[in-house]
Amino acid sequence: MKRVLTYGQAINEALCVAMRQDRNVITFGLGVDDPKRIFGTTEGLVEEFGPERVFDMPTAENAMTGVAIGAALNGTRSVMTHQRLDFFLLAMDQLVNNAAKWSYMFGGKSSVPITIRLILGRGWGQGPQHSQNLQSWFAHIPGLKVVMPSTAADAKGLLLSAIFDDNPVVYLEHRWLHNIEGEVPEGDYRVPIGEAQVLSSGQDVTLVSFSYMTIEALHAVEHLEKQGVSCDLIDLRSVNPIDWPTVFESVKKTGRLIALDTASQTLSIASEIIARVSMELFHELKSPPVRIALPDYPTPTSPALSEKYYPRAEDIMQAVADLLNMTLDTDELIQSRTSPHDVPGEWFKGPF
Amino acid sequence: MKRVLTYGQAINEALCVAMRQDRNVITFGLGVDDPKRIFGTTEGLVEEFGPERVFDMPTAENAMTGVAIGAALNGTRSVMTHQRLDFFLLAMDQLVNNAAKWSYMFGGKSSVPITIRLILGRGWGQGPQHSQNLQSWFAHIPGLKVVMPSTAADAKGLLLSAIFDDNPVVYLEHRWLHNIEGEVPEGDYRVPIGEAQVLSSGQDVTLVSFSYMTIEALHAVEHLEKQGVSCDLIDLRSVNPIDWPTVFESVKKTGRLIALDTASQTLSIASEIIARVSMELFHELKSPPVRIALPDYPTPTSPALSEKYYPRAEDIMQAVADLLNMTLDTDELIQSRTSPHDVPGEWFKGPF
Amino acid sequence: MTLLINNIERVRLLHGVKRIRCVEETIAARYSEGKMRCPTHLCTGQEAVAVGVCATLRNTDFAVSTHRSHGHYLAKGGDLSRMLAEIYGKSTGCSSGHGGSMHLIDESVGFMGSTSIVGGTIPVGTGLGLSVSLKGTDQVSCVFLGDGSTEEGVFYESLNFAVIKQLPVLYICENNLYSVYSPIQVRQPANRKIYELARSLGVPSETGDGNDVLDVYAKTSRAVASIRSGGGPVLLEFSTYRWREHCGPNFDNDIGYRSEQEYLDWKQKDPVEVFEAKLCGDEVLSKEALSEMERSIVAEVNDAFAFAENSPFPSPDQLGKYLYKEDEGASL
Amino acid sequence: MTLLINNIERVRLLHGVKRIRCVEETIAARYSEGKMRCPTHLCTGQEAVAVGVCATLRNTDFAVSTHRSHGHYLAKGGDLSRMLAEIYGKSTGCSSGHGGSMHLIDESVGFMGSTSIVGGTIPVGTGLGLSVSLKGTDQVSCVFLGDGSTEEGVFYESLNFAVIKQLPVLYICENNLYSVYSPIQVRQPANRKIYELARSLGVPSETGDGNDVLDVYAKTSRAVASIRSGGGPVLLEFSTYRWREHCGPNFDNDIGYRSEQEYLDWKQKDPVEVFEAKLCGDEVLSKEALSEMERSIVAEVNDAFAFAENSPFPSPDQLGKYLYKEDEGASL
Ligand SMILES: Cc1ncc(C[n+]2csc(CCOP(=O)(O)OP(=O)(O)O)c2C)c(N)n1
Ligand SMILES: Cc1ncc(C[n+]2csc(CCOP(=O)(O)OP(=O)(O)O)c2C)c(N)n1
Ligand SMILES: [Mg+2]
Ligand SMILES: [Mg+2]
Repeated sequence: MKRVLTYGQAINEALCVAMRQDRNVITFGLGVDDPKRIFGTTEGLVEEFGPERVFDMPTAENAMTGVAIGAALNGTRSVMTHQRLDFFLLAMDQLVNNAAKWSYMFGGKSSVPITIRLILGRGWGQGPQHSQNLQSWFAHIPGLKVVMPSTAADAKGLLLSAIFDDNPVVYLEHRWLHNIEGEVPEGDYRVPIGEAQVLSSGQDVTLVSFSYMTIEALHAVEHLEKQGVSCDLIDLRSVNPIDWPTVFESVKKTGRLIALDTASQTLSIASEIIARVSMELFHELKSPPVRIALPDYPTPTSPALSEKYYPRAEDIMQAVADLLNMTLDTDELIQSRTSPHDVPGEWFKGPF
Repeated sequence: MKRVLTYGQAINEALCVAMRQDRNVITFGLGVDDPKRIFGTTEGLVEEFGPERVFDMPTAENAMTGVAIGAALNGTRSVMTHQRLDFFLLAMDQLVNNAAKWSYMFGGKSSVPITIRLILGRGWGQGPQHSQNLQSWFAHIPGLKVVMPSTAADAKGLLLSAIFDDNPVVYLEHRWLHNIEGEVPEGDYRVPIGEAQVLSSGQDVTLVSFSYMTIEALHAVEHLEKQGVSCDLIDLRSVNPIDWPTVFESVKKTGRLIALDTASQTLSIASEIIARVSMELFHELKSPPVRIALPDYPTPTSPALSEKYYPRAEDIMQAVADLLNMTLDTDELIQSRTSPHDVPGEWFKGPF
Repeated sequence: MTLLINNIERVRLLHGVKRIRCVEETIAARYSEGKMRCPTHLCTGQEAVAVGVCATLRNTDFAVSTHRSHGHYLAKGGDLSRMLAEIYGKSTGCSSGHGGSMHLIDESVGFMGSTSIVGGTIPVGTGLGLSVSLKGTDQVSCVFLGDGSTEEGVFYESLNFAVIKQLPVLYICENNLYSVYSPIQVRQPANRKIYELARSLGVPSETGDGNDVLDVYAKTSRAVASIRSGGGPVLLEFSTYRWREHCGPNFDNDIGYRSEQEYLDWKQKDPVEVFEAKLCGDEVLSKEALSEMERSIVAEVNDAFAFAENSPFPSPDQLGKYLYKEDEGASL
Repeated sequence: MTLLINNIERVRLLHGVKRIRCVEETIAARYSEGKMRCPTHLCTGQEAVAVGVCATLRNTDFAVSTHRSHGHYLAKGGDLSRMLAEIYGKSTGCSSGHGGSMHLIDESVGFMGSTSIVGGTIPVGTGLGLSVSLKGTDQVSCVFLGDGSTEEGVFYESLNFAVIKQLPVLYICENNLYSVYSPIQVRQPANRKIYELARSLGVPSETGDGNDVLDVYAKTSRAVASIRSGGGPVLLEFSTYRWREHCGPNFDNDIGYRSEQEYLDWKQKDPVEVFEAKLCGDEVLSKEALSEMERSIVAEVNDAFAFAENSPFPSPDQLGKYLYKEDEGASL
């Protein structure tokens, strides 16, 4: 029987499963035990596992990251949560200088099993300091694993894998995904870090995507199919390590690549996808690879500006059309939308 | 008449010229007025400009970056110095959330003219926490300008441009460049931010480089020329913005690209060079683009390990040979070296 | 407390707190229309700190603030219409629509910017103080901050630097007992007093009643005088209370992180009503003058909302503007 | 000061400081051979803090340290040969050559790691304390830190958290008056006392003579007893002095950041010689026993150097090892 959960509920379930299974798992962060429970994702945890294992913290991102690292050295597996990635910029020292390098710089004598949940903001005027997507920073750092689930099942499966991984994992969850629904396996369900998933199979173009862009890509793929164009849609799920075999295999088949990203385009994960494919599969490419990502600006706040800032499904369709040198109709897709561009759905009523 | 200075002296001269010209220019950082004077680069400044404008600071990288930002809002142009980039990871919040976005998020009402000098460590066992090259982090952030001079003249010209730029500029100086010498123009000499320089012209391959890798590339080019291979060597000088016209023009001519970087390869500036060239000049490329950068590991400390970690001129020659499908002799180049691999020259006696 | 202030000034202070109250409450009333599409942190209940502090400052003094900055911006003299236009995302907004409620600026009155990263402007205000001290003027740089931000290391780093350099910085800590839904007890030790902590860092400090605009005014006046005469940084901690939810227009005393009773107790100390009653009782202000004041505030606020609503949205190509300031630089 | 310590233990303390001194001075003597190719921060002059503190700790207690960690590592029981091999970049090094002098580890004796970013291990040691408290053991987590690191916000953030959670953390601040070449006066206000600051954060604290191993031992014993019995974190500030240059093997009193006289004054308080003279004077230790102690230390140190020098370098393919720990995880 299908069991459908939201992405947020799937995260909650993963935390619950991990904490039941291993007393060493704890979770902390601003608001994990407050009435809103991090958009519901930490619901019920403090009640079941107590305030020693589930606790709020001072606004002190750098030290608290170091605390998680230190606790990890004695076997405590922390899941630390931040309501926006932007706040975590304060903790780059502990993450990059310590967590990422600990195993390597001590010759493998110890390691740092921590999971950092960072929520990527978007919409409702989150603006320049509440909507950064810095996955390529993390993925550039040797020693960090970085996952960006798009589906409810992966949200659960990757969080469990992250928690029980013996290394630091940055878990990036997009605010616009918390309410999407999907079938989620029960129990200790894990999705291996570093394995992509092919969400749709086709012949014409390879779309490489992750996180919220996968939702836009799924819309695009659906409408492309109606117009006779079939795509491989690869949902990376992990952006470090990247599942190159799956990417390469698809590009070998289609000869055409569009790389999607939720971040500013320059030096994005999409750049790396294009660079690696161009280096390794140059002769298999039938046409120049394409990148669809955000322009190189901070996020503007006004809805009148953010509308043009974020590429959406129709932009993906258009890129496919350009690649294939054909005309495609995007009107139906655009008209199928029911909510304003700056919210993920009607349920989203601001201000968060 | 030629006037030859070291790169370090050129930095010193730029600071001196700027501070004489504009009372609003100040410089601070750990050690700017100590006996070592930041490897000599701040020599004489406190004596000439006084302790109000040239001062040491507490070990508090994040606040001091915010202090520079605030001072900038009232017209003070700070040049802040850190002896290693790694220390500056503590200040990502102020740099990225504030400095980079200030002009944009306030609709151009004000801006933040600050210059952040970060020294990139290498050699003598600097190891994992004293030799990071995170230029691609900075270049990924809209609103930051990022320069990486390779020559003494550019060290001066870019520092002056950075100081008088009305926006935040990250100025990355490689420790192995401080003692290289070159002709340096006198006075208020400026090199425009965002303009590359072609250091050698050729037909066979385009080498895109910056910072210390340009020195290795120059060695390679010299030895390649002796063996009949001619290269365009483009020294980017600025990695944000990048001088795409110069890069594109060269690749159109040679059809072959090798991008060099001083950082871990994944998501490096070299990746972005390859991605952009592959997207824009796909049909002009005669062979797959090539990337020469560091492997995706932290820097190991032991000289036995760092020797293999850093690519050098012979690796560039070998890549050129592979691209051109020919055999080249690297022995002469290797044998011409007089100092151990983990120091830039005999003058470098550790421990810094 | 010495009486430092005449009746005209007291009426002006009342006008200040009533005006901010009216703005915030009008935003709250209209927010659900869905036209103010950005995170908005109202300062209802905390107006007296903004007004009392800014009344001691000059136009040429600087101020920076946080996510909860409407009151500070307005009290410092920031343009109301342009603030509302900013919240509505309009091109006439003080930040041209790029910033929203959390990024207000009006340099013409020394309001140098508010940002949304907790603690983010503490060093920025400190740096403004450094620049003032280098230029040798007698300006003061005022940093508004919340109790939560004193947990960030940057608070401590900034104060340390301000002390070393004896900078003209006035740190105003509004302790409203909460950081989002987290009570101060889970974030700071029970016996912590923020103003005492500041002292131990070397920053002279005092604490005061943040709901009493006269107390705020008196203590800040003394602090500003000391700073202006070269006495170095001062921190003032004012206890106060946020009435509405952390972010957004509603009340949320029912959701469980604080009690309705606590809220009602604080409401008794309403910085607007108590002061108004006092001025009326003391016959500093007549019923008529009060009505006239209220009428004019409502009219101003309505006009400002009309301006904001009627202003155009930025055109899409504004997206690509303002990333960099065009260089002017020193002449070559 | 109560006499908490018998003569055998005092001799052991003397052995501890003399051994560290011998190691550091031998490194200094041999550094110019160019075989120890990594930044190396010697603790000559500061040995008493390491030894006095660690003598109060158990093997199962944790310690973390800074760039200047040789003394802490050795006093905590870390393997000397593997430390030297690490400095020589050998595969037998405690960090397999990946770390060097600034990255020492010996988990078998609770030395959990030293790192080279100022302040970097303060929260890490705090987190070890959190884990101890969650597991309910009576271990203590000891954080060695320098005066410079108390300027980093993370120091303050960490102490705040340790107080809130009453963690079993012992913060040991070695105040040697300098951060690189910067005297403390340019970094902290003149009247700052680090141990007083800690108190104002809620961390009980004391100050002591860091050149007197008995004073260090006595004060730390009390602190450790309090921590072990659930009393929460303690900070001890010990005044001491680094004899040699900040980084490297030489003396640098001539370059201008401090005076030869200051150095000579501190040398009078040599933590090794003064204590040795005392024990000999008190006839706790005979001339012969002292000679025997010295002989055995020199022999041990020479052996360790021989081990380090004779050990193989890591093979180049070790470059690609240890980036990740192979997952063991909880069983599925
Ligand atoms: C660095 C950082 N961490 C967390 C947040 C989320 N956040 C937004 S406002 C806020 C509350 C801060 O409390 P306080 O400083 O007391 O201000 P108040 O909201 O009470 O006015 C928090 C934690 C943030 N914006 N920045
Ligand atoms: C974050 C950071 N900033 C600057 C440095 C450069 N640095 C290396 S050691 C040191 C001195 C620190 O002084 P202190 O903590 O007193 O330790 P000491 O060297 O006196 O033992 C500094 C500033 C660093 N390693 N990390
Ligand atoms: Mg608060
Ligand atoms: Mg020191």
